[in-house]
Parts: sequence; C-alpha cells; structure tokens
Amino acid sequence: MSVSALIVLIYVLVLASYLGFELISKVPPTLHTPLMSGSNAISGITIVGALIASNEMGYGTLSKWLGLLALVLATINVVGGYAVTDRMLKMFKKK
Amino acid sequence: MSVSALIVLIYVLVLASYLGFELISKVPPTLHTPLMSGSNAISGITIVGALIASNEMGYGTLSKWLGLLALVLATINVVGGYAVTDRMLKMFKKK
Amino acid sequence: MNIGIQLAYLVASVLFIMGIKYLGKTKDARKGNVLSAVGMLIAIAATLFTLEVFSLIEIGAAILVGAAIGLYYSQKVAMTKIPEMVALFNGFGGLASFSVALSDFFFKNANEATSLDAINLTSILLSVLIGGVTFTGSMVAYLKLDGKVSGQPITFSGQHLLNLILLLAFFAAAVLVFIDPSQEIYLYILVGLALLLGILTVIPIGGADMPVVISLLNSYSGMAACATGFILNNNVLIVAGSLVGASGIILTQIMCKAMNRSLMNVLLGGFGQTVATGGADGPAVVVKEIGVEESAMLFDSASSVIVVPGYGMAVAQAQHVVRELMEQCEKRNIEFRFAIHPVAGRMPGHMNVLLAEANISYDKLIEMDDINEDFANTDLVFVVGANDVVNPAARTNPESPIFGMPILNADKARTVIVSKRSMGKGYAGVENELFGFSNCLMLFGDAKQTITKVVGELKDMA
Amino acid sequence: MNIGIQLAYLVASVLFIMGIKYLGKTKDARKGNVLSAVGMLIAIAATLFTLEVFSLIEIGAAILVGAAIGLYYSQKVAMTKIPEMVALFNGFGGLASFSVALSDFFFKNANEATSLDAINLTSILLSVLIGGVTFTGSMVAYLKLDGKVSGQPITFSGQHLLNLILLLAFFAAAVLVFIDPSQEIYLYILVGLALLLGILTVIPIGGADMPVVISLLNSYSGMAACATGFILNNNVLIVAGSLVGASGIILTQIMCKAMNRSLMNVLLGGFGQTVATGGADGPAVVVKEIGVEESAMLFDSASSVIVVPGYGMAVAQAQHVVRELMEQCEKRNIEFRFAIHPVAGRMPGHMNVLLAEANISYDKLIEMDDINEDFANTDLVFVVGANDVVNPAARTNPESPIFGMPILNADKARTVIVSKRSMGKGYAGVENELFGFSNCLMLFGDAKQTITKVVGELKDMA
Amino acid sequence: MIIGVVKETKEYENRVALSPEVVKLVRKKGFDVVVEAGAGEKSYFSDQDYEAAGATIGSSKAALEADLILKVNLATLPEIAQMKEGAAYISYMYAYQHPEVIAAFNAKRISTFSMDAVPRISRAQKMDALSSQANLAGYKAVLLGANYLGKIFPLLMTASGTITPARVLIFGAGVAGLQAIATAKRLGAVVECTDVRPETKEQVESLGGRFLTVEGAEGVKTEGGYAREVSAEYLEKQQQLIREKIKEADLVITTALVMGKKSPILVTEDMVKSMKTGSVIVDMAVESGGNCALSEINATVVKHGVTLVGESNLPSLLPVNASQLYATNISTLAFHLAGAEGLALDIEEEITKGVLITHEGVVVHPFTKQLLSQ
Amino acid sequence: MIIGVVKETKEYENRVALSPEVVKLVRKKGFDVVVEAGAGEKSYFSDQDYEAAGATIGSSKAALEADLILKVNLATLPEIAQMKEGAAYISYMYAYQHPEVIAAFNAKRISTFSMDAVPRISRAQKMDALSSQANLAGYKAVLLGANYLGKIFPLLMTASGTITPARVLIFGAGVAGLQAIATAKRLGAVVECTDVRPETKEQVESLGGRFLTVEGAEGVKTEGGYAREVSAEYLEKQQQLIREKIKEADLVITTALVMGKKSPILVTEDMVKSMKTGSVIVDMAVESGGNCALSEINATVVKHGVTLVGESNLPSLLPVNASQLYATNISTLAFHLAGAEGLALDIEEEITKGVLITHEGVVVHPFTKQLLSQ
Ligand SMILES: NC(=O)c1ccc[n+]([C@@H]2O[C@H](COP(=O)([O-])OP(=O)(O)OC[C@H]3O[C@@H](n4cnc5c(N)ncnc54)[C@H](OP(=O)(O)O)[C@@H]3O)[C@@H](O)[C@H]2O)c1
Ligand SMILES: NC(=O)c1ccc[n+]([C@@H]2O[C@H](COP(=O)([O-])OP(=O)(O)OC[C@H]3O[C@@H](n4cnc5c(N)ncnc54)[C@H](OP(=O)(O)O)[C@@H]3O)[C@@H](O)[C@H]2O)c1
Ligand SMILES: NC(=O)c1ccc[n+]([C@@H]2O[C@H](COP(=O)([O-])OP(=O)(O)OC[C@H]3O[C@@H](n4cnc5c(N)ncnc54)[C@H](O)[C@@H]3O)[C@@H](O)[C@H]2O)c1
Ligand SMILES: NC(=O)c1ccc[n+]([C@@H]2O[C@H](COP(=O)([O-])OP(=O)(O)OC[C@H]3O[C@@H](n4cnc5c(N)ncnc54)[C@H](O)[C@@H]3O)[C@@H](O)[C@H]2O)c1
Repeated sequence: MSVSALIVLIYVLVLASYLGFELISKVPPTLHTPLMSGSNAISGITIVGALIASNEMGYGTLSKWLGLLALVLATINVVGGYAVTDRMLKMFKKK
Repeated sequence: MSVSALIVLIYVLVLASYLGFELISKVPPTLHTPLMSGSNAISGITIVGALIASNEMGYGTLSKWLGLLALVLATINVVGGYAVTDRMLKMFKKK
Repeated sequence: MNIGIQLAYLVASVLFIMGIKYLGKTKDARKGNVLSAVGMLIAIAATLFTLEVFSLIEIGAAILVGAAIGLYYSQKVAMTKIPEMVALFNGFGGLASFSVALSDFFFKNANEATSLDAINLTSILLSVLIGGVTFTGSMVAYLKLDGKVSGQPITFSGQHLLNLILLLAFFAAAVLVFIDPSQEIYLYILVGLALLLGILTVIPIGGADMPVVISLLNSYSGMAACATGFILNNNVLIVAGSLVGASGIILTQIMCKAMNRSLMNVLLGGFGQTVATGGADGPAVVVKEIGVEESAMLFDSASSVIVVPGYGMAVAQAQHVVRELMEQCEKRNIEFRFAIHPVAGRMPGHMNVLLAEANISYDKLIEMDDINEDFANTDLVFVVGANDVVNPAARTNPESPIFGMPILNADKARTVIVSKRSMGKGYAGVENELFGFSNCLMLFGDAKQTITKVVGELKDMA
Repeated sequence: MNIGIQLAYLVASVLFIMGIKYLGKTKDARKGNVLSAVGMLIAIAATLFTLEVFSLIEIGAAILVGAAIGLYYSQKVAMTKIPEMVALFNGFGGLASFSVALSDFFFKNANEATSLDAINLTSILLSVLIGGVTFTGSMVAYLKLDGKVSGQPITFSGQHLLNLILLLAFFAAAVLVFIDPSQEIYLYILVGLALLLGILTVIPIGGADMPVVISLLNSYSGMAACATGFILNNNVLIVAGSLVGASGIILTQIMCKAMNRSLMNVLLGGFGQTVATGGADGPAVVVKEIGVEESAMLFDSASSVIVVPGYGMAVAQAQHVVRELMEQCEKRNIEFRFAIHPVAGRMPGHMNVLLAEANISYDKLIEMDDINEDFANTDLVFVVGANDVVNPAARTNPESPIFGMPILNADKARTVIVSKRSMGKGYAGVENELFGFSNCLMLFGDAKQTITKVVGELKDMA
Repeated sequence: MIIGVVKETKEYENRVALSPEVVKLVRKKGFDVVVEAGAGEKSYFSDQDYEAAGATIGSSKAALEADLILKVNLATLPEIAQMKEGAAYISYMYAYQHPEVIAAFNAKRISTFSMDAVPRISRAQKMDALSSQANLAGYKAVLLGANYLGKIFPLLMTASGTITPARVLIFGAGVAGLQAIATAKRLGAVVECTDVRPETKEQVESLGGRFLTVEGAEGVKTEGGYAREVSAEYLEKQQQLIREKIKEADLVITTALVMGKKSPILVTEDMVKSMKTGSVIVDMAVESGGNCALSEINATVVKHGVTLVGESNLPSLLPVNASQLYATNISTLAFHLAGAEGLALDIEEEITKGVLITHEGVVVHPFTKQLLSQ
Repeated sequence: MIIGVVKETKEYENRVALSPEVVKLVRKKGFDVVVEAGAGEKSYFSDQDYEAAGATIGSSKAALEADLILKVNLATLPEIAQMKEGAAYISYMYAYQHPEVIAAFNAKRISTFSMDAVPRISRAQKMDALSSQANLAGYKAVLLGANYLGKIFPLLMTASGTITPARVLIFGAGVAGLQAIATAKRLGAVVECTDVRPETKEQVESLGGRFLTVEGAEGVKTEGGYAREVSAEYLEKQQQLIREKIKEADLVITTALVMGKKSPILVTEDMVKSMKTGSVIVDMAVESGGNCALSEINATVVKHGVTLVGESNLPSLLPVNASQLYATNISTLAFHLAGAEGLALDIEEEITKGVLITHEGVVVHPFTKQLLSQ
C-alpha cells in the first residue's frame, strides 16, 4: 500500500473516531447495555473481511479454513448482536 | 485522479460534513456571529490552494497572477477572520 | 475494486454512523439498531457481489450456520442473561478479526505474488493482538458473569508486571516476524501471547465490574475490525471499526463515571471489589438502585404517576421541586396525583401544609381510602421520603409495631421509585421490605437534590 | 507528496475540528478560535515547505499584503460593523477559491502534461460556481449592511425564474466546457454567470435578514474550498471546507429557527421584509429583543442580580420559577436580591404575598429606598412583569401621570432585562422609555414560561 | 409651625394620627409637635416614646391650639371651639355628611383637608390612607371571620378523618378585598370573589382566588378608581350568581363601598337564610349601611344561624400598624401642604385641590359643596 | 347494643361525642344510637341531622340509660347515677384526678375507657383524640393570638411604609406546637420554636420554623412519645435562651404539657415584664397549671402590658371540626371494644389494656391505680 493511500485511510480513521466520540458524548445509563450490544453488532463488520478472506484461493489451505471460521464467528456476532439488541430495545417502548 | 482515490476523498468529505453537523447541533444565539466569523476564517484554508496555484510555473502567466490574487485574498480572509473573531470573543469574557 | 461496491460501502458507513447516533437516544434507539443492521446487510451484499462464484457454497454454508447460531441464542436467552450474551458475541467478533488477520498472513506469505509490506504486517499484528485479547478476555468475562467461573477477582502479586512482560514479549516477537515473516513460529508465539494477555487482564476483575470490561472489550473488537480494514485496505471496515472503537471508549468512560471510577483505574486493571449495598444493620434488604436519568425516563414513559409524600419530603423541603416534577409530567399528559396517608409526616395534615405551600391544588391530593385501589393500575409510584406509610409489614407482619395501621398500596403499582437518602428507617424504626421488592427501585440522595436533577433531565428530554 | 506534510495536514484538520467544536461553547469559544488559527498556521507552513524556493518572494509579498490588510481592518473596524467585515472577508475567501480554480484550469489547459480529467473539470466548475456566487453575494450583502446600498429588498417579478434560467445556462455552458476544455470562451461565460447569480440571489433580500445570508454564504465559501480540495487532491482543504460547509448550513438553520423561518424559505430567496418591532400604537419605542439562551448567559456571567417584580409576575404566577432562578444564581455565587417597590402589583404588599408563597426568605426583599443606590453597581436587573414602577418618566416627565412617584432605578444598572408579554402598558397607561434604553433588553413572552426556559438553559450550562 | 396631635375620642378608635417614628421625621423637617398625654396608648405608643422622638407632651388644649392639627377622625364641635382662628386641620372628614362641623370650621376660618379626599393618582399613593387602612382591614376581616368560624380554613388529611377546606366568598376586589383574598388563601381556604369591575378578574386570579363572573350584563361606571354606579340589571344577575355560591360558603366578606352613597345590599335576608348554620359574614361596609341586610353596626349577632360581624372600624383593631401607616400618610400630606414656616398652598395643584375642603371661611371642595347644597 | 350520646354540660364545652356523619357509620355497624336533644347544637349539628343519620332523639335520661355511653368530658356524679348497672362508658377521663367519680363508676360496675389513655402506637392513631384535638388547638391558638395582637403577621412593603413581620415564639413542638408553627408561618410570621426533645429540631425546620437549641445540656426522658421529666440544669439553660428571645416576640404560644404533672413554668413574670407592650401570650397548658406564671384559666387578662390568653378548651372553639374528629376517634375505639352485640374485650390486647380504667367494680388501669393510691 502506498503511504499516500495509507494517509487517506488514517484521515478516515481519525474522522470516524472523532465522530464516534461526539455521537456518544452523553448517553443515559438505561441505554448503556443496548448501546454496547448494538455497537458490538457493528463491530461484526469484520464479516466483510471474513468474506474476502474465505474467498481467497487454495482449497483446504489454512487461510481458507481460518477465513471460514472467521465467517461463522462474525456472522454469529452480527446476527446475534442485532437480534439481541432489538429484543432489549423493545422493552423500552411506551406501554 | 483515480476513481478509487476519489472515493476515499468522498469518504473524507462525508465524514467531515457529518462531524460538522454534529458539532454545531445546538449553539446559543450569542455565539452565532463569532461562530460564523470563526468558521469563515477556517474556510480561508483555500489559502493552501492559493499557495500551490501561485507556485505553478510560468512567470507572468494568467495562472500565476490568478494564484497570487487568490493568495492575497485568502490571506485577508484568514488573518482578518481570526483577528476579528478574537476581538469579538474577548467581549464575552466574565467581567 | 468496483465503484458501485465502493459506494455501497460508503452508504453502509453512513448508516452505521446514524445507527450509533440514534442508539444513544432513548426514543430513536430501536430505529438506530435497524439502520445499522441495514448498513451491515448492504456491506455484506456488496462484498458478496465481488466474490468469485465458485466458493459461494462454503460461504453460504458458513453464513447460514453462523446466522442460525446467532439467531437461536439471541432469541432463547433470558433477558437477565444479556450481558453474558454480549460478552460471548463480542469474543466471537474478536476471534473473527483475529482469524482474518491470520488468514491474510498465511495467504500472503504463501503467495509470492502479493507481498507482505510493513503496513500490512503492522496491521496484521495489531489485529492479532487486539482480536486475541478481545476473544479470550470476553470469554473470561462471559464465564465470570455466567457463574461458570467464580465472580471473585483472582489476583496475585506481580500481576501487572507479568502483563507488561508479556506485552513486551509480544513486541519482541513482532520485530522478529518483521525481520523474517516466513518464520511462522514467531507468529504462533504472538498468537499465544495475545490469547494469554486477554485472559490475564480480565481474571483480576470482579464480577460486578464486568459490564465495564465488556464495554472496553467491545471497543477493542471495533479496533480489531479497524486494523483488519487496514490489512484489506477497506474503508467500511475502518469507518465501522473506528466508530465502534471510539464510541466504546467513551461509553466505557461514561460507565466508569457512573460507578465513580476513572478510566485509568479501569485500564490499569485496578477494578475494585463488588460494592455491597444493603441495610445499615440487621438482615440487609437487597435493593436495586436507580439513577437520575433512568428515573426521568421512567417518568417520561409512564402514563400515570402517583406521588406518595412522607416526612422526608418535609425534611428535604422538596415540595416545590415536586411541583415542578408535576408540571413536567402534566406537560406530557401524564396523570399525576398525590396519595396522602393520614399520618404521613410528624403532624396531622403535615403533607397538606407543605403541598399547599407549593401551590398544588387541593383536587390533586387524594385520600388513602380513595386512591388505594388505583395503585394497581398505576405505571409509576414515586415515594418521596415516605417509609412507614408504605411498609407492607403493616399488612402482613403481626410482630411489627406498625401492624394493623392502614397503609398506601404503593407496592401494587407496576414500578415504584423510592427517593430517600439511605436505607435509614422511618419513625417506627422498622425495616421496609418494599424496598427489596422486584418492582421497587431506590433513588438514593436528598429528595430535593435528586428530584431537582430528575426534573432537569425531563426538561432536557422534552 | 511528502509524508510529513501529509501528517501536518492531518493535524491541521483535527485542529479545525476542535476549533469548530469549541466555538460552539460559550466558555471555550476563544480557545477554539486559537486552535483553528494554529491549525491554519500549520497547514500554511507545511505547504510553504513543499514550494520551490524561487517563487518565495512573490508569495511572501502577497501574504504580507494580505495579512496587513486583514489585520488592519480587523482591528480598526467598530464592533458594530463586524457583520459587514465578516461579509467582506467571506467574499474574499470565495473569490480566492474561484481564482485558484481558474488558475488551475488555465495551468492545466496550457500544460499538455497534466490533463484535465472529468473529475478535475467538475471540481473546477463547482469551485467557480460556488466561489463566484459567494464573492458577489457577499459583496452585495456587505454593501447592504454598510448602507452603501439601500437595505430595502429589491424585487421584480420573474426573479426566481431568471435565477433558474441563469443556473440552467451555467450547466449548459459547463457541458460545453466538458466537450472541449480548450474553448476558453465558455469558461468566461461561466464566470460571468456565476458572478451574476451571486448578485441576483442576494439583492431581493432585506437588510435585516443579511446575517442569515452571510451565514449561508459562509457555508458556501466552505464548499468552494472543499471543491478546491478536490481539484488539488488535497485532504486538508476537503476536511476544512466540508466542515465549514456543514456547520455553516446548520448554523443558518439555527438562525432561521430563531427568526421563525424555514431554511427552505431562505434558500428559495423568500426572505421577507424587515420585521418591525415597536409599540402597539403611538410613537413606537425601538427596543432590542433578547432570547432565552442569551438571557441565561447574561445571568451566568453576572456577579450581582436584582429582580424587580411587578404585577405581571402576579398575573403569570411566576413567583415559583423566579425562586428557581434564584437558586440557580446562588449556586453560582451570584448575589441575588429583590427590589420591592411599594406599589408594585395591585394591592399593598402584593409582591410580599407572592414571594412569601414561593418561600423566598424575607431578608432577600429590599425596600426601594434601601436598594435604589445599589442599582448602579449591579450587573443585571431583571424586571419581571413590572412597568410603571421602573418608568423613568416618573423622574423626568412632568406631563406624565406618574410624575413624582418614586421609582426603582433599574435603568441605572449595567444591563436590564425586562420580561413581559408585549409592549403593553402598565396600570398608569403610559409608554415606558426605559425599554428603549441602550442597556435594556426585552425578553418577550409570558413571564412564567420564558423564565422557566431561562432556568432550563442555566441548568444545562452548569 | 406647631403640629398638634390629640387623643381620639371616637368610640372604638384605637389609632392615633402620628406614631413616634413619624414624629421623629416631622421634627427633622423643622416642625414642633405637641402630643396630648396618652394619645398613643391604645396603639401601644407611650408618652415616653413620643418624648424620645422629640414631641412635647401636653394637655388636649395645648395640642388643639397648634397651627396644624392632625387627627384620625373628624373633630367634634367642642374640639373646634378650642382651636385657633385660621389654623389648619387634617383628618378623615367625610365632610358632606357633617354640615354642622364644616360650618364650625368655616366660622373659625380654619383650613381643613380631608384624608378621604386624597386623589388616587400615582404620586399621591404615599398619602392614600384609604388604601393603607383598607389593606389592614382586609387582613383583619379574615382573621375575625376565621375566629368566629367553628371550622379551620385549610384542608387536612389526618388519621381522624379529613377536614375539607373552608370556602370563603369575597365581595369586591378593591384594596381590602384583595388583601382578604390573599390572607384567606394563605390560611388555606378556597377563595372566590366577585366584583363589578371586570378588570379585577386578573387581579383576583393573581392572588390565587377564583373570580365569579357575572355573565351577560353591563359593567359599572367608575371614577378615579372608585366604583360609582351599578346598573340594576347587573345587580340582578349578580344576585342570581351569588345565591348559588353563598349556600356553600363558610365565610363571606363584603367590601363593596360606593363612595358618597349608601352601600349596596349584596347579601339579602333570604341569602342569609340559605347559608349553612355556623357560617360567618363579615360586613366591611357596615359603617355606610352595610352590604348585608341583617348586619348591625359595631355588633356581632347571630341571625338564622349565621354569625354577622359588623365591626365599623377594622383598622383600629390593628392599632399599631394602622397608626404607623396613617401617620406616614397624614405626615406626607402635611409636608405637601406646609413647610416648617407655615401653610404653603398651591390651590391649583391637583392633590391640594383634591383634599382642601374649607378655606378662608368657605367650602371650596366642589364635590362636597355640591352634596352639601343638596 | 345501644349507644347513648348526651349533651356536654361542662362550661366552655361546645363539642359533642358523635357527629351525624359518624352516627351513620355507627348505625351501619349495627348499633342503635340515642342522642340527647340539642346535644350537637353548639357544634352546629341539629337534631334533624342526627335523625336523618339514623339516631333517635331522646332525653338526657334516655341517652344515659344506653349500653354504651359516649362523652367528651368525664361524666358527673348525677349522670352516673342515671346510668345502667354494668354499662360501658368512654370519654376523656383523666381518671387519676377524679377518685370520687371513679368510685361512682365502680359502684355501678361500669366498664370505663379513657380517651386520654389511648396508647400512642401506630394502629391506634385513628383513636388518638389527644392528637386530633391538639392539632386543632394549635391552629386556634395562633388565630386567637393573631386576633389579640395589634399588628399583622406578614411583612408588607407598601407606599405607606413597611410593616415588619410579627415574631412568633412557640414552646413545645408536639402536635399542637407543630400545627401552630405551620399556621403562623402560613400567615407570614417569623416563627421560632423551642423544645426539650432534640429530634423536634428537624420537625420544626420541616415546617419552615427556626429551632432554638438549648446548648450543652442534657435532654429529657420521654415515654411513649410524651415528655416525662426534664432536668433542672436543662430548664435553667432553656430559660436563659428564652429570656433573650422573648423580648423580641410579638406572640408567644406555650404548649408544654407533661402528662400527669403540673405544667412547667416556662415564662416567668420577669420575662413577661421584659416583653414589648401589646404583645400576646397564648398559654395552651393553662388547664394543667399553665406554662406562664401569670396566665389565668378561662380568662384573657392584660398584665405588664402583655395580653395573656388562657383558654382552657381551645378545640372547643372549633366545635365543628373538633366534634368531627373526636367522633371518629371515639367511634373507632368503640368498634375496637364492642360489636353490635355488646362489649367484646380482650383484656390482654394492648389498646384495650391501655384504655380500660375500671372493670367489674375495680380500677384495672395500672398507672391510674398507682396515682390514686398515692
Ligand atoms: N402525622 C402524624 O401526625 C404523626 C405524628 C407522629 C408520628 N407519626 C409517624 O410518622 C411516620 C410517618 O411516616 P412517613 O412515611 O411519612 O415517614 P417515615 O416513616 O418517618 O419515613 C421518613 C423517611 O424519609 C427519609 N428522609 C429523611 N430525610 C430525607 C431527605 N432529606 N431526602 C429524602 N428522604 C429523606 C428517611 O429515610 P433516609 O434517612 O434513608 O433518608 C425516612 O425513612 C409514621 O410512622 C407515623 O405514625 C406521624
Ligand atoms: N400596589 C398597589 O396598592 C396598587 C393599587 C392600585 C394600582 N397600583 C398601580 O399599579 C402599578 C404597579 O406597577 P407594576 O410595575 O407592578 O405593574 P404595571 O405597571 O401595571 O405593569 C405590569 C406589566 O406586567 C406585564 N404583564 C402582564 N401579564 C404578564 C405576564 N403574564 N407575563 C409577563 N408580563 C406580564 C404587562 O405588560 P404586557 O402586557 O406587555 O405583558 C404590564 O406592563 C402602579 O402604577 C401602581 O400605581 C398599585
Ligand atoms: N392609583 C392608585 O394609586 C390607587 C390606589 C388605591 C386604590 N386604587 C384602586 O382603586 C380601586 C378602588 O379600591 P378601594 O379598595 O378603595 O375600593 P372600594 O372600597 O371603593 O370598593 C371595593 C370594591 O367593591 C367593588 N364593588 C362595588 N360595588 C359592587 C357590587 N355591587 N358588587 C361587587 N363588587 C362591588 C368595587 O368595584 C371595588 O373593587 C381599586 O381598583 C384600587 O386598585 C388605585
Ligand atoms: N406514634 C404516634 O402515632 C403519635 C401520635 C401523636 C403524637 N405522637 C408524638 O407524641 C409526642 C408528643 O406530642 P404531644 O402533642 O401530645 O405533646 P405534649 O402535649 O405532651 O407536649 C408538647 C411538647 O412540649 C414539649 N415540652 C415538654 N416540656 C418542655 C419544656 N420544658 N420546654 C420546651 N418544650 C417542652 C414536649 O417535648 C412536646 O414536644 C410528639 O412527638 C408526637 O409526634 C406520636
């Protein structure tokens, strides 16, 4: 990767991090758990990496198997994470 | 410019814009004018562009002159902008 | 890479940002979760689009298996077990990043064509370190929370030193990998060190502090995803990962603050023991505390509120701020009444005097006999510095000195919040079992001060 | 490009972000301005670093000239002329972006080596359009504000249609440029159209609405800088430009809201006429309005406050919320007293009855004769629904029916805020010139409602 | 100039024209003051207090021989007989009701000024004894009423049962009525009020009272802040409304005065009969005929089970405060009319014109002249 | 079972043992009720009201021949003479002070229960007449005091000058004292209070009063919520403090009762002398000897310029509410002791044990027995 391309990625990293800080500057305690769970689901974005990794050539190679393992785990994280967050948030609805 | 590079720049644009929105979501009216003036000074960042433009080769070319004009204007914007904002903000200090 | 896919990633990134934003607001939280899920779907779909078709079977199978497991557990788990679940999922996420990093390492190492440059290697090693720590750390947290392992902190002297040494060892090995990436043995050492570090950093922490740890590990898993993004030169991973990383850190900080701890204190593993709450003496009633913000939210979402004032309201001189609370609730069309117990306070009519002073109109004050049946249909009862007059022992415990005294049926309401300073007793000097009831939440602190804060929160919510 | 410079740009970008963030908070605003100035310095220094030495002379000269002009005017200008100054500077910023874009166009057109691709061209044209509109728009705004041109809106039928046609013409010409960039004539047409559009969109707007227009144009100049960033493939321009673009839009929206307008209404050029404020009948007193937030800030920054209650406080039943205001101020160690005029209200002792009801202790109530000398040393007087009792006509105007009545010297204080619903008169039915005094600000609205909001703001500030 | 203050001789009068505090002020302005021995006794001001303030204690004669005599109530003929020719005199006078006294004043060419004639303009507020005394009377009326009532005012929810709040109905939201509302409200009662002037609605509500609006009827004419005349139709509709409300009332306070006329009857015998046994009516207008048909002046009687309180001089029951305020009022007027050197009248000036009744042997006050000539 | 209610014969007594409202309730429980004609008159309850509620109106004799006689004050010997052998009887008794009456009850084997002996435990609060009446007395004491005072309570800043708030000093923060604080505070006075029990500080402050703390002295022993004995040293220091405070007071209300003993003298003659002329003392303990050395029972006297109010029966001045609450108290006790079929005593039960004075011809109440035997 060229340094210049890396710099741009770092821009993205910095901006996104700053944005993350700003967005969660004052959450009420009731939302701590759902927020944690919801952002945990987002961190399952690594599923995209897992997809790419598991698609790499070479049947039966370690890379491939690791990729598939990652894929299963990441999917659990994503699907489970969103579902459980939603269950939690349903409880907050007005009666 | 490659499309891929453009996309990354757009990422930067989107993230920075979103951040801008978030940061100024609730300013008190007293700060409207200084904020306007202060961010106006920031928009003088085009001075960087002016520097680059005025440095382009070819003495006496239209490009060069335009660049220098831009440089003068941008400098007024930057220097004047910061200075006037600071004057204004001094007034807000506690007596 | 295809421009369409890139744009899809951009859309997904924005959806994640909006998702996180909304998740921090009570009324939009659910929408936020849906938005970020849609973003995830878009990212996955776009990625699948770029893939060669031939491997779709395994991928499909892996996704199906993962989805089934995730869905099953998320639906089956009891609501009380959610922290455990989050810990588990989080660990999986970390392990996934960790695996992707390794996969890439092996792939690139095997493929002479794609070289492992310094940036690549750094990213991979960061991903391994953070992913590994997240994985084993989360697992330990899960086991502790679930009670499979004792929630007690496990400490030994030199713990911090050992962690430091392990971290240094990791960096040393990393240098070796840099020098010669084909010596895979160093990588295995790195892997082992990372996993070990995760375990060691979490075992000294007590069960009560686990939520904070999970939040921190959650932030780590975001960072791991971010590192993976650098490995794969993938923006959506970077955006989503750093978003989660940053918001997770802030969230951890907020949670620490709520527990009166500093983040430094947390990061250095200085988590304390479980804080015991309970009565001053005698058999402690186990109570649930509630904070000012949560109280405000309960008011906000109630449709009927009954306030039970008692002597503590008089002591705190909280009558004026209770009126403000009333105004806030009435602005929301919440039915708001006062249940006046005939002997509340220390003088006949004590509550009447105070509430009249606060200009609360007489028709809002309901006598005990007239309101006692309404409690069962009430969303929220707010007991302000009252104690004996809502003590169920008067109904049930013939030994109690207040047995036989008619009481307000506050305990019959859906939720009860009790504002008092401590677990201190009332005039009759007896324990109040109401405070330990499952529908009862304690809002500790001087009534005037805490209610002022609740009102402030309600105003902000409007 | 050098990595060091890139990192410098990154640092500058972060400083801009922090600068904007702090500019939105009363107590940090000045720090914010300094931070962003430092960022700017870093960005300029880093850029200069990359330049060939030979052109340093002209560049240095240009910078010196610009800096001198900027510094001179910023220091010389009267504080009341700041909006004009901002408009002027903003126009220069737009013109700079515009010039850079043209410069790049001519340079690349002349240099066969560097080609003008579609991305480049789009960016240039956007920069020309936005920069041009910003420039001429700002100039018109400047002239209107400065009174060099009538502040009256200049309107004619078909105005919007004309603007639309011009915009379409711009796009048409842009397509032609795309087809053959070497036909510079189209570019000149574009330039002309852009400059014209700027003039036409601002002339129909009244002088009173100029601040909103400037804020919008400020946002535009940010966008122009952003477009320039795309031309030069420069991140710091993109970050700073889009930051200003976005925050400017939001700011505009906030300002519109404060004026009870929609942004749409603004963008479509539907700015209305100047809103006339003044008395209901008779010779109108020209008054300055103040908002709830600003009022809260004045309380926050005062060190002594005197409240002058009057009949309006009784009508609004605002005594309880005035007590809350007192509590907020006392929390800040602000001296807080009440000046009781002997005939305030409609019954002897009317104010005493109300303030006692609100549980305000007797020693905070000061008689007129005892407090009248203290007004001159008081930062802030808050007149709550009083009118006749603070009317200076009683001292000065022998014709007035209240002439000879002793009054509270509220007008002698540094700042006076008056809470009343309208310019309505008091019991004696006479105009109150105090409201037009330069140290007097009107907080219109029902006293209870507005003060409740002021208290809310103060709580948020804490 | 010497100011004389005598002991009030009128029955039920506890006030005195100057308080020691105000004597101090008067002395500072250069006047001399002679106070009759024991003049302040009933207001709990001792002769020593006056002496300490700079007054001379003297006989009634000494005081009456002063240049300016200050009193609360109108002087009697024997008192006037002792006054100097051409002296000045201030007190409540209600001159149109007392032609013989006015004649005596004129005979001695005494310039008289009436406290009840102070115009209700802003700069005269400090001299407005009607307001200052009405204010105290409003407070006292509630306390008297509450004391005669067999119930307490506030709502109380106790172990022995709930006591419902007392209902107080007030007629007239003038100065006295408003203070009565405030006081009754403070004590915890539910307060209702009725008045012919629609602008009083807001004022009543500003004190936490409920205003009873007489719907669909013409209002009244007012003059200088006083209610003057009320249409028959209005009175009819008002009675209708009151007939409903009075049945529930525990305490009724009537304050409706129409200056220079007999007070309107607002509470008829029928209404009294319809009231609950044990309820109380305080008729503040009893001196000018009463707002209640059955009330008796200076007596508390029970009729049809209702206690009727007819105190003619309520401020006098709060003599300390009443004298303090009255002293401020009368001294402020005195300073307006006279300097230490003697009277300094500007006959055309609004306040002077308003209060001056007799001057140089003739009645100069237009309203008084008009009434006396009828 | 028939319940009898007679007209109270004691002087200054306006109350009646049952109100019509409560008669209804009693009837619902299956009791018959005979009420002496005119019994409720002074509380504004007419015989028709009682009849409407289900009572029979009868002679005094008819009422006294009932199975259970309810009264406010202790029966007289002639009344007891008319009662049935073995009947039951409830009222305030203060039995230890009246050995001859107790003897008469015993002679007729009447079971007697005393309202003043209800134990102060939570479940007996509905029967606690001492509290319910003391509460009303506290309110009334303030109103009486305010009425005798020549000043108003609240601070008023008016055009005619500023009236400073009245200062009220209250001795004893029991039920009556607390209600007095609340009432005086409501009316706008500055209220101070002193009590020997330190826990009352918080209670006084919860009502907006200022507590005067006696520093550096032992407190008192209390028993069952009543103050029992106070150390001499404490009383000394207390007097010191009070001597300072009482000089500024406009109204003093004393409520310090020590049950079964003569009330402590809290306000000495010297203190009265030091007070301002025109100030007022309401001595609520006057019946048991008084907290003020100079107060006289059932009389209002002026001594040393201070008005001393010695009403022995304050609740009786609010007969409507007082009877309402007392009726609830006594009927609740009656229901506790008896069913429609007759008495159903559980002698070991705490409340019954507490109130039962005589039973089957002997005094069974320990405290009373002890005092009578002295
Ligand atoms: N009404 C009467 O006439 C009368 C007369 C005498 C006795 N009593 C008795 O008094 C009792 C009245 O019951 P109740 O429920 O009103 O009062 P309570 O049982 O005495 O309880 C009052 C509670 O208020 C809390 N508190 C005190 N100060 C506070 C503050 N600043 N902020 C928040 N909470 C505060 C205390 O708990 P913390 O210390 O934990 O804050 C206490 O538990 C009954 O037992 C009744 O029999 C009544
Ligand atoms: N104290 C007495 O004994 C007595 C008796 C009779 C007459 N007066 C006379 O009354 C006057 C008293 O002076 P003052 O300054 O107290 O009152 P004022 O001069 O009558 O002015 C009251 C002001 O309050 C405003 N207001 C009314 N409702 C309001 C609300 N809900 N929120 C905010 N403002 C409200 C009104 O302006 P907007 O309509 O614009 O809101 C009005 O200008 C004097 O002229 C005095 O002579 C006094
Ligand atoms: N400008 C000043 O400085 C000043 C000073 C004092 C009083 N005032 C005003 O003067 C007015 C009169 O005050 P006052 O206390 O002397 O009043 P008042 O004693 O003359 O009358 C008392 C009230 O009774 C009302 N009333 C008359 N007939 C009635 C009827 N039939 N039914 C019901 N109500 C009836 C009157 O409207 C008045 O409000 C008030 O508005 C007061 O605010 C003004
Ligand atoms: N548990 C219950 O349900 C219940 C019911 C009613 C009353 N009480 C309590 O019983 C207590 C007594 O109430 P009470 O009204 O019958 O009191 P009381 O009439 O017996 O005495 C009045 C007050 O005077 C005080 N006092 C005595 N000697 C004094 C002295 N020398 N100086 C100053 N103060 C002195 C006492 O401490 C008491 O507070 C109170 O605490 C009350 O709250 C409890």
